Amino acid sequence: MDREKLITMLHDMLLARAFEERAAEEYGRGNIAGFLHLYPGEEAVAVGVLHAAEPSDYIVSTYREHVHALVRGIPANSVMAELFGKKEGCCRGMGGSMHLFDRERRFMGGYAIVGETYPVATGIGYTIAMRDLPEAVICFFGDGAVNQGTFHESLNMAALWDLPVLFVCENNHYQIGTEIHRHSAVPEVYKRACGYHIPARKVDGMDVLAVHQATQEALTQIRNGTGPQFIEFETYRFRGHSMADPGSYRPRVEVKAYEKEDPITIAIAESLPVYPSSEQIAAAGPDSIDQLATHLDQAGHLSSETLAELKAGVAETVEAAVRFATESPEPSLADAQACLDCNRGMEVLI
Amino acid sequence: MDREKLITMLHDMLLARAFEERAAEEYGRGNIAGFLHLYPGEEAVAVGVLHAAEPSDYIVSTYREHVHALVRGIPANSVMAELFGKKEGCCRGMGGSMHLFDRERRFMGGYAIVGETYPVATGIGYTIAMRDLPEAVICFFGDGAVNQGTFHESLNMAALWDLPVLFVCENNHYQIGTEIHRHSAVPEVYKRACGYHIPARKVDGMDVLAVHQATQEALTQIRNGTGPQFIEFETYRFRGHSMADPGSYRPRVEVKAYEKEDPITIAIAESLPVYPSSEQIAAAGPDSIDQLATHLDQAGHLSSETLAELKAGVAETVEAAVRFATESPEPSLADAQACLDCNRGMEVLI
Amino acid sequence: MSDTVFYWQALNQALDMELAEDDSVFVLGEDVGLYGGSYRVTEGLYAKYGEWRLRDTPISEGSFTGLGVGAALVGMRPVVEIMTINFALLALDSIINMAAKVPFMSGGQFPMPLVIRMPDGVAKQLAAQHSQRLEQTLMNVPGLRIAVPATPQDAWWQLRQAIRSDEPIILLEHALLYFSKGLLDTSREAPPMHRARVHRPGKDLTIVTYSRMLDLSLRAAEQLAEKGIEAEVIDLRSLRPIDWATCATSVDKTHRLLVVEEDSCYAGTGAEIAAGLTEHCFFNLDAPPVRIGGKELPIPFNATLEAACIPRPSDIVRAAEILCSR
Amino acid sequence: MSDTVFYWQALNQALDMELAEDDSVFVLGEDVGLYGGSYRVTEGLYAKYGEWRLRDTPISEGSFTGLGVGAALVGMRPVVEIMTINFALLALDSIINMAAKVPFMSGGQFPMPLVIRMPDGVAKQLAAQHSQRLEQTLMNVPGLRIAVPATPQDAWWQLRQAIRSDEPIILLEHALLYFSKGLLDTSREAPPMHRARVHRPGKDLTIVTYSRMLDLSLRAAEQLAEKGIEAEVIDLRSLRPIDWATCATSVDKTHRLLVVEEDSCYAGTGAEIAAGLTEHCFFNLDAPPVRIGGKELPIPFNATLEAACIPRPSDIVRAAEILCSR
Ligand SMILES: Cc1ncc(C[n+]2csc(CCOP(=O)(O)OP(=O)(O)O)c2C)c(N)n1
Ligand SMILES: Cc1ncc(C[n+]2csc(CCOP(=O)(O)OP(=O)(O)O)c2C)c(N)n1
Ligand SMILES: [Mg+2]
Ligand SMILES: [Mg+2]
Repeated sequence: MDREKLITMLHDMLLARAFEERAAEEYGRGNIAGFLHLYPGEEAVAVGVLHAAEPSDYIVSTYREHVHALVRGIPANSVMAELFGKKEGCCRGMGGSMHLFDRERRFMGGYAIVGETYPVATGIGYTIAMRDLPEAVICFFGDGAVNQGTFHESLNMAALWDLPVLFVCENNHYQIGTEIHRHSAVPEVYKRACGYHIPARKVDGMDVLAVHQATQEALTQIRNGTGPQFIEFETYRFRGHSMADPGSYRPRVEVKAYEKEDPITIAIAESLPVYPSSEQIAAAGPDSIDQLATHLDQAGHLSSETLAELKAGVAETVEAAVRFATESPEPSLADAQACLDCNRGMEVLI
Repeated sequence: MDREKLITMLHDMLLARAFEERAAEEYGRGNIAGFLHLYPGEEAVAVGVLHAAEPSDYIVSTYREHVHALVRGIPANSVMAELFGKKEGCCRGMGGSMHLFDRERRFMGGYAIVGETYPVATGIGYTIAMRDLPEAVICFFGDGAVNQGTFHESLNMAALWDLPVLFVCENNHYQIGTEIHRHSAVPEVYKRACGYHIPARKVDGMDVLAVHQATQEALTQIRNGTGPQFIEFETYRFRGHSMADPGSYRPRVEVKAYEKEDPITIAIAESLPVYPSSEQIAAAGPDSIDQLATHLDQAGHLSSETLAELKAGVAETVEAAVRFATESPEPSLADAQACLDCNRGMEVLI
Repeated sequence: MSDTVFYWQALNQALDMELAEDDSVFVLGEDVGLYGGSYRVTEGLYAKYGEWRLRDTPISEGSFTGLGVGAALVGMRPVVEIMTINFALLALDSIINMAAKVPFMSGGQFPMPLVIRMPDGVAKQLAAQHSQRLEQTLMNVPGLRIAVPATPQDAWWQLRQAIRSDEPIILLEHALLYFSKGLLDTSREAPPMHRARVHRPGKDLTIVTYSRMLDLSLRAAEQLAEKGIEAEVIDLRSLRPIDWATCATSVDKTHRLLVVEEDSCYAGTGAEIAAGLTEHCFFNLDAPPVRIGGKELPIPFNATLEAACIPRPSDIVRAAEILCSR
Repeated sequence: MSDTVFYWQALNQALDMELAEDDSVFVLGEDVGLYGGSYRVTEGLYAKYGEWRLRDTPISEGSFTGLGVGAALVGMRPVVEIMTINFALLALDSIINMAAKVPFMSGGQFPMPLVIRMPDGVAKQLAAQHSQRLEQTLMNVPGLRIAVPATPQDAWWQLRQAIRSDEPIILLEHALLYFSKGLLDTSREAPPMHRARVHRPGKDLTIVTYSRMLDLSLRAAEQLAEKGIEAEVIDLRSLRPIDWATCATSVDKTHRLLVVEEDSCYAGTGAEIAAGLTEHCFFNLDAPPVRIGGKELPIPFNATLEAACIPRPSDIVRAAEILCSR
């Protein structure tokens, strides 16, 4: 991978982290309300996956999608304004944090009912296959979402009709407060694709390069017309499930371990065929941003000045986004009505 | 297996066939209306499975459940009367063909919305496990039902909590007019249990002895407390999906092949690891009743007189059932109200 | 131009025309392809348009309806057939929380040219689980439109309008209407999809109804005419929105309202019709609006009880007579 | 005996008592166990009763609700918590086509001692997909009971009654009520579960409401009193059945009816209330019943718009003034 792309990926990870931490602050200040699900810890997945996608591909995401939106290119201004519920938000303040959409960038929405992303992605995939186009759909979901019936129904259809869908599981080990061993009979998520003959693998979701490469490989397969692919990325969220969640169900040692950088032990954990034990977790778990920065540094790609510049740059972007969101006007009831009526074209229908 | 049990099983298969054929006639006469899903061709499954169950086990079935009900011991009279919608039917004429229930025999109902049997069975299994009882639940469903989301959700829970549920797929290759290769990405149904680590196997559903043995083995495992089991029985329905279905989507040769007795070729087909090809189907396919009769005959268990007696006996049973159903009174609106109000115990609730 | 056809044939022709005219139209559902649809609505279309445009699905109502939502997002015009409305209970998240809300939540970026067709109502001894209506469930959802064609002509018009519209539209086709016959004139111009139709003029009371209950109401009106009571019979044709103007004009004239619905009255469709028209016409009403509907019971399997659980023409006649005597 | 507690605490105590008294009671749902429930309703119970009686489930609403049905069939008394009513869209087959119908379809062989609890309503900026109500959907189903406690006392009473009943009962707990406070007197005897309660007597108009709208209606009534209008405020407490007698007695006295609901009016709960009371009280009404409810929009995320989309006390005051001037 060329240096520029690597730096861009690092930039996006830094932006993601800065954006989310600031969103948390703004939530504390009362500028953002409602459910706010943040992404720190999982940046390598969004960045690695989305940088492997083409602009013509489609993205379907969940309620934890700010970073997917940002990395896909929706300006921080319009994402932050949406979080503030403002008129210049990407959904004019109607959708909010859990429902970011961007038609132009083929960002097909954040869906807040767990399990909705599967059929939406499958429907887009159906269209692509029917039209015989070279595009693909990327469908995000969590480890908890895997137990929803739509997972099963949609994966069966996607496989049955060879649809170009990449199913991406962000396995952060938790369904809110319920750890994966307590919600899934088969906690190795990727193995659950076996019921549909969908090629599946598990990849270290803390290593952005591994994420990127696995995604590229899967998308290449998909564009060859061989049907859906499935990747499980093992990752971790550093914060609670949402701003309302103190996360007290997680052992302190587990959280600490994931927060600490340790590329050797992650490599060990990575090579395990099954989900790591709590001891292994405790011994492992890097912050993926530090990991990429180290990689770039060691390869001679990144000077500490560049890193400082990047950090300053994203801080400014986020600051500007908050300013923009603050200054953006509120939408009116008439705006709301116009959004609902966006699909009223036909004169015959009143 | 002792002779008596074998003869009982043959009796039940003959009764099943005679009962269903007569139901079809009564439908033609207008004495039965609504959806009527018949079982000819699949008798070996119901008989083999249910004769392996204890009276204390629970049975959960679908809309194609007359034979399950009969074999479980609900008198032909009260099943036929229910098909006629009469007051002396097992559900007082409120349920009809698709909704047979019998509390005493732990026959927990026929459910007509595809996929409902899984959670019901799982809930009963949950109770048994919680109470640490030696009982098991037998959950019936078809090959088409496997694609419903509840399959996935319920099997996950059953496996996660080691519930004593035997999942029994009656794979007759069709979801109404849609052949299994056109509805399932993995047409070997038993393989779909892999997503839950549930032990699963495929068994010849035309061979009642094989069905019986497999069920016994699975129930023994379950009673050892090792959690759910899954068996796919490959079988075939000789008639259309329901009385409204001419079944014209099936190749004539396929139907013919299944109707013809040929125990050697079935043995060949049986040993194949995957679903047989149409040629193999065309060459195979015995009628399971003839097969059992032949077995009994060859083993010296069954004289042709006994067989004739059995046939005469079931004919009489069915004739009597129709008489009973015909003469049974109609339920009244007050009866209907009483059924709805069966659960109104508490004075505080009006 | 004008022909007597079955209701299912009218739907079949409408689908055929739209499939031919616009290659973004496709149909999906259980047995809509090779089998030709359980009520023959898609007969012959699989052979003509192939499996991608007439897609047989697994039994996965939640997801294949959601698949329709996804396809509509990228500009397709999916026509989802849910085999019967009873199975739509499994697809309500896709309908209510996706199809109806995405255009709004996306800030107006994504229209939703999705049609969902399904038979509803009480047919013949299908028992409680297969005798669902759910009309009022869908009515309460902002963002949806609901059409309830009662005749082959309306079926043809409204299905075509629905497919051409960019809104999510539910078409409720009563299971017992598929094999009813009526005139189909393909040259006539369609009225607006939601316009109610006065099927029979009258001056003594207004009967507001829809779907299969139209036929029963018309039969009751004839019997009433013999008794000297002239009922005006209105077919709503659409449950969301309701054409209040047409209904209110009639009630203001007749001063009496009888609502006939098949479902149980309590919190049913008729509740909105009665409450809405009371708001519009209160001071012109001579008596409280009356609702005739199904009994407050799950539908029994037994034929006699089943019939007793939904309105019969005689029930309508009796209610109208009492209403007119007040 | 009498204590000021949060609504969630009242529910928590009720569950605790029932779990202690009857070992066939168990609770299941997402994060009801170790986590203690998203609204703290099950706090502390997991430690006390263990994982089989406080069962954390996967995200599988359709099936874990159906699991409750299966368990109830064999005599257990499951209390299913659906994290919010929005997810109940995935469980409606289990609720409507199983829980409500099995006792009937089985010819009365199988009672259904099942409780399904869930928060509903519009909370604070949860956006369209998380601001569902669905009350009218459930109201239309024969075989179900629906309780809508508005106070800690009612929450305590009605949850205990529901658990002890052999009928399938839905408890709708408004998301914004969990952290509201009120008196809980555990020694008082419970009224029948469906009995409506006159919270404030009045003579000029009757306000019929329920759940969180009770509080707003009472505030509006105080403002109206300052203007010389005495509103009688009735909390329905139960949506199926509705206690018509209590409501009709009031309307017959005041001659005016204002219905306040949170959901959009069209085909909502208020439609039945208005239509039903018009049937009961038509000749005593001086003006058409008025419904105040949510706007005909999915709920917008923006806080100001969200507030504008559901009734505020000022909306109630204004509507009452107009109604009383007619
Ligand atoms: C159908 C449904 N049930 C429950 C919820 C509440 N809920 C929101 S997120 C969540 C956990 C999802 O876990 P996972 O899929 O692992 O994603 P993560 O939040 O960990 O990224 C739950 C239970 C929901 N939104 N939708
Ligand atoms: C949820 C749902 N969808 C559709 C139907 C209509 N339907 C009834 S039986 C059936 C086919 C079921 O096939 P399978 O599970 O293989 O069972 P079989 O009838 O072959 O025994 C269908 C689609 C239904 N009853 N429920
Ligand atoms: Mg997770
Ligand atoms: Mg089958």
